[in-house]
Amino acid sequence: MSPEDCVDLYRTMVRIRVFEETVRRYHIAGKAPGLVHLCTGQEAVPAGFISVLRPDDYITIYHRGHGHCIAKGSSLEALLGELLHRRGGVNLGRAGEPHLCDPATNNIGSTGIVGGSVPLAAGAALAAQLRGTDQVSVSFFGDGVLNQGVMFEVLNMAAIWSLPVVFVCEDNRYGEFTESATVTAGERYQDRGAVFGIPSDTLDGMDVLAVREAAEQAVGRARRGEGPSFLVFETYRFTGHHVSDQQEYKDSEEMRAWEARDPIPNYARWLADEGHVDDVAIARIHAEIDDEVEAAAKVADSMPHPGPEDLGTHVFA
Amino acid sequence: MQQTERQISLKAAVIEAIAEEFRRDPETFYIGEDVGVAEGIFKQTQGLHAEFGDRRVIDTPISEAGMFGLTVGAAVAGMRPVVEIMFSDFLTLVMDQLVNHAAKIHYLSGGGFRVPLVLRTAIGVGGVLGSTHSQTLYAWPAHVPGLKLAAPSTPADAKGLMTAAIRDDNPVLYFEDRMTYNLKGPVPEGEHIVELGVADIKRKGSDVTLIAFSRMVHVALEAADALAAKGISAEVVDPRSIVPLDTETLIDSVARTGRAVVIDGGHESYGIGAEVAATVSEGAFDYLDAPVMRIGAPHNPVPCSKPLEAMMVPSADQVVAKVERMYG
Amino acid sequence: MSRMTFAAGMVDAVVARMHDDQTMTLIGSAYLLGPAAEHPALNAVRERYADRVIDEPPISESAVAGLAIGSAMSGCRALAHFGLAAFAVEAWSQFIHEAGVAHHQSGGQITVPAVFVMMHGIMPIEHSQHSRSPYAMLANCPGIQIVLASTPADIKGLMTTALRSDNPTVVMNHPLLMAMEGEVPDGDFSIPFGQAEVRRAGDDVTIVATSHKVHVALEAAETLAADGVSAEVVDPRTIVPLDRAAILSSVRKTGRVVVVDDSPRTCGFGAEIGALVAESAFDDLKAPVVRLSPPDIPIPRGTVAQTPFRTTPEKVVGAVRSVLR
Amino acid sequence: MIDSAQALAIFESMLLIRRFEETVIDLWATVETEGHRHVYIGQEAVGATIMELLREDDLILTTHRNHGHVLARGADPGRALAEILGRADGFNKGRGGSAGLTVRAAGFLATTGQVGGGIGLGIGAAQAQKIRGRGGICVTFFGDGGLEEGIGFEAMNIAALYSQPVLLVCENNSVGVTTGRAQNEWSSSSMAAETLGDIPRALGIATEVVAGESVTDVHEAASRLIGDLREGRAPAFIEMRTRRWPGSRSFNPQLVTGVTDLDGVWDPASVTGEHADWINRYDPVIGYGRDLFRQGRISRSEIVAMNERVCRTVEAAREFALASPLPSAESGLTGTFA
Repeated sequence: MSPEDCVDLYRTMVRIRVFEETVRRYHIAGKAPGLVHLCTGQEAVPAGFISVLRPDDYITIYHRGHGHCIAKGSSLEALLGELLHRRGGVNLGRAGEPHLCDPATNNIGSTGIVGGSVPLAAGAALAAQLRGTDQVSVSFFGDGVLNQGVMFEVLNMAAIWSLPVVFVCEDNRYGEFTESATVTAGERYQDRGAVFGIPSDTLDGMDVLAVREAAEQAVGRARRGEGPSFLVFETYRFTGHHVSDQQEYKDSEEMRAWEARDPIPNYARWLADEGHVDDVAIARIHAEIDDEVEAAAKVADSMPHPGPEDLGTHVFA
Repeated sequence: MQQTERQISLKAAVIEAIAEEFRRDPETFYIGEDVGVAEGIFKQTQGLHAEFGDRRVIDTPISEAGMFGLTVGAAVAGMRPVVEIMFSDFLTLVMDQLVNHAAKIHYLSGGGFRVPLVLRTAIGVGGVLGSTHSQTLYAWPAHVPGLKLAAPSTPADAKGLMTAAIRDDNPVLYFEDRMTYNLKGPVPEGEHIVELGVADIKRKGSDVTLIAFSRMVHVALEAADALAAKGISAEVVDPRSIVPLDTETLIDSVARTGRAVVIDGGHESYGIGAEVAATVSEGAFDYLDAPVMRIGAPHNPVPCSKPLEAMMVPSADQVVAKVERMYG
Repeated sequence: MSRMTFAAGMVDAVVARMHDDQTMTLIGSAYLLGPAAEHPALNAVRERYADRVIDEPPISESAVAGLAIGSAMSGCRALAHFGLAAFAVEAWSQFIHEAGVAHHQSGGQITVPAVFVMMHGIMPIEHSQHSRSPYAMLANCPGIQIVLASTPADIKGLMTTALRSDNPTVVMNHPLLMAMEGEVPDGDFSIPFGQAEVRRAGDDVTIVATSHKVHVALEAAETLAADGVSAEVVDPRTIVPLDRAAILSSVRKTGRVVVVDDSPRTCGFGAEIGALVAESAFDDLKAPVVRLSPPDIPIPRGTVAQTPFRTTPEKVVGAVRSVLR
Repeated sequence: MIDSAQALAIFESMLLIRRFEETVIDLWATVETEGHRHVYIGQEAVGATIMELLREDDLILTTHRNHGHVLARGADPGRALAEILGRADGFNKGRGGSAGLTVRAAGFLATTGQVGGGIGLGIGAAQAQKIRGRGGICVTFFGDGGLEEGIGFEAMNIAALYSQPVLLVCENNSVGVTTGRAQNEWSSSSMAAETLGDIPRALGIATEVVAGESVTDVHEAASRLIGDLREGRAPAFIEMRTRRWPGSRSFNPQLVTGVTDLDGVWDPASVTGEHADWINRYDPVIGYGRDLFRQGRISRSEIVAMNERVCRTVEAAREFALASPLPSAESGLTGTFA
């Protein structure tokens, strides 16, 4: 990776974090109603993984998916507009967070159904395989999906047909308010992919370079026609399941330990150690991104709400 | 020039439509359980694997939810799959992907993504296949905005509707009553399209309108014959597609005749028959000489028993009796 | 009588049955009240019968349904709460192919005393994948009783009946009902299935309404009364079995019908009532039956965008005026 | 070693299943009847042995291939056959048929035509057994396709989490079948897992793979795992691998191996013809008969007498079933609700 690329990775993570803080602000102000799920703390996975993808590669995401949209290149205005339910939103302000998708970036999107988007990613991979393109499809999902039957069915099919798909489980230890370990049998989550002969691994999801390296291998395998991979990234959400969640079910010791692994300052230290940035550069990056997101927010907040004429369009193509 | 009309079976007509579209459009593929080398449990994919091969006629594990969801993903990526769910009973297994994903992706993406797929499935009672392989579950998806539904009654309609369904940019559910598979009739050669949402008057009449779907069209035609013998002229209307429903043709016919019976192979309660009866009762209110009647399957599971399952299929006798009651 | 919320009325019935029926399993108890409320008696049940309570099962809806149905088939009653009806669709096969057919197909040998609870309707601000009222789909398949309660007393009485029934029962509750308060009979209290309740008597028009829409209809009736229109509000309370006689007898009196509920229009609850009335009360009908239901469009997210999907008293008044014309 | 009384009971049960299934095939060829049926030929050792190890209060879930399970559990063959033929005196009043044959009194809760559906119900039955707390268990039988449905996976996860006393018996009768390519086989069914047992093992479930033709092997593994279940070490999974019987045809089995000739037990040389290899190596009835005969636990005359007894039972069942009327058309309209 060139120094510029290394710094870009940092920018992406910071952009995601600042964006999430902005969303939180608007939510608290009542402008982004509904349940809002932030990925603060988990930025390394979308930033690191998607940095190795091409624009024509497909992704599917889940309810904690703002970061993936940003990393895949969605317009911040349109993204925020959607979360503010505006007509200028990336989905005309009707999808809101649970259905965020972006056809312009081949982001098939999020779903309100646990595990619902996983087969869609495999389907896009099948399309790539049938067409003979070397596109890759990546499905991002949370640990709660591990217990959905459809996940299991799709892993089997991806293995049988050697589909160019990467399954990325973002294990943030909690499915909503329930500790995942209490509802997920077996010793290691990765075994659920390994039983089908799918190369499977568990990695540090707080280390953006480790994520990127694993992504390069898995995406490379898929692009070369060598079939699917199943990766579990251990990560942690610093926020609640949604913004209003008080997180009483979490242990404060545990929270402190994970906060010490915050991917952003740790990566900043690494960049400094490598000589790619100094304190001034870091400060400048933060200031630029603050301005960028603030400008996007102004545009988004000025967009009109959809009206009755927007209700019945696009039921059918 | 003398033209002999070619007669082929409904099953052959559906396969012909698929094969013709597959030749025309390389972005199409067929996916389902036992549809490849085995050519389907009813031989309803005969010849497709031989012509189009493993890559375009794909056998899946017995994993309906995953397999269907995967097909939705391929459609979102722009392909035009035909996905087979062996029996409409198994729609229960794909409900999430169908209702929460396939039906909504176009709308919720703000029109950016389309889901051009055909879900082909078998309905109907017969052959003693029991309660979980005999249902006619088309009222379920009809309830979900974003899905289109077709149900052919004749070989020609079967070909035309399938062609239209494959070319449609929306998820279209295509229901075939497996007891009509061997029904023969004239079918145009080459491109033949029956637009979704256009009903067909299968028999002209003036005294009563019989609105029937799929195989029930033939029950209605049989009843119309019997009624003719009694001096009652019955018009038989086949909506051909359930969504969109050609309400104009239905209401127009009932406004002319003043009487209507809806015949539906699914369960009567909360079914398609209820929808049509309510629509017609509202739309032709001022013209009705008698209440709109419904005939559907009774409210019990389909028994795995030859004599008992016969009770689950509306008969021409029942239709005649209902019509006679209107005059009684 | 005690004053309590709808949610508490339901939990009252569940708690009583958990004490009385030592073989009953309660699955998904965490969803019974919603996140905000507390119910000491429910907490006591959770602690005392820890072996029979699964607070939060894995996100595996079809297997959770199987768990409840299999237990019920074995003679141990089970109640499973799925959270939202939108999630329960993943268990549809288990509902209709196992629970719904078992008694009939086994020739009466097997019963399925299982209750499936879920929320239906537009979740506050939530979107289409979380906001569904799919009860008419289940009603189209034989073998499953369906409860749509509208008051705290009714949910207690109907839940008690469901938990004594030998048949599988789906109970769908609307989120806006959960905090609604009302008088609830103390002690053992049950309401038989298939008995509609006339919530308000009237002569000019029959409004058939279910669940939360009963209250919307009552509000509309109030407005109409001020204008001299006397509306009768009929609440079926269970749609399978359906009290056809009560609906028809009201229609015979008024000659006009508006159906108000949350299921989508096409093949919905309104279609069944419309067809029933059109066929069996034909001679008494003075105007076409009007169905007031959300449009056949996926429900978008956001309060503003959802406006057209919410059935308000004003819309009911408008529909009544259209049948009076 | 299995004690002699139990061994003979298992053998007689296997022979009963075999003669019964031969009769089913014959009836389809000779009497007007409709619908499909799946027979248990080649898998008798599994059902007969496991049922012998169960208690009266144990519960069972099974599939379309259920005849052997029902008979081995002691259900009346006459009423079972009547049900298979759709007659009024069948266990389910003729409504269930071959694929839906369910006998509650014998512990069967459901015989489901939904692939994998029984695995979901089985964890519920196990939950009921836990509540009752009397050491009862649930046995869920399913085919090798059963694991392809997601519900099987969801249910195994729950069973593992809550240590539910369920024995998952996967009857893999596809050994030796090249799925999708062999004649008369469906082309779909496929799993990427190297052995099916890898899947439950990934969930921490105790797993065994057993040669399903061998009563001894089935008995050894099943009795150990059932003992574990009753003591709370649960759940458990067994893959019973059996070699596909050559007469197996989807929906329409054919007696290509002929009516089983017990001479093969004491006179292996009498087994000839196209399918001699299957009979000699994989036919569980002949195989176990040979074991018992060699061990001196049963004599030739005792086998002949047992066979006559079994044939009389099946003949009586056949007469009973054929004498039973078809149900009246209206009878199917009742009983949707209890």
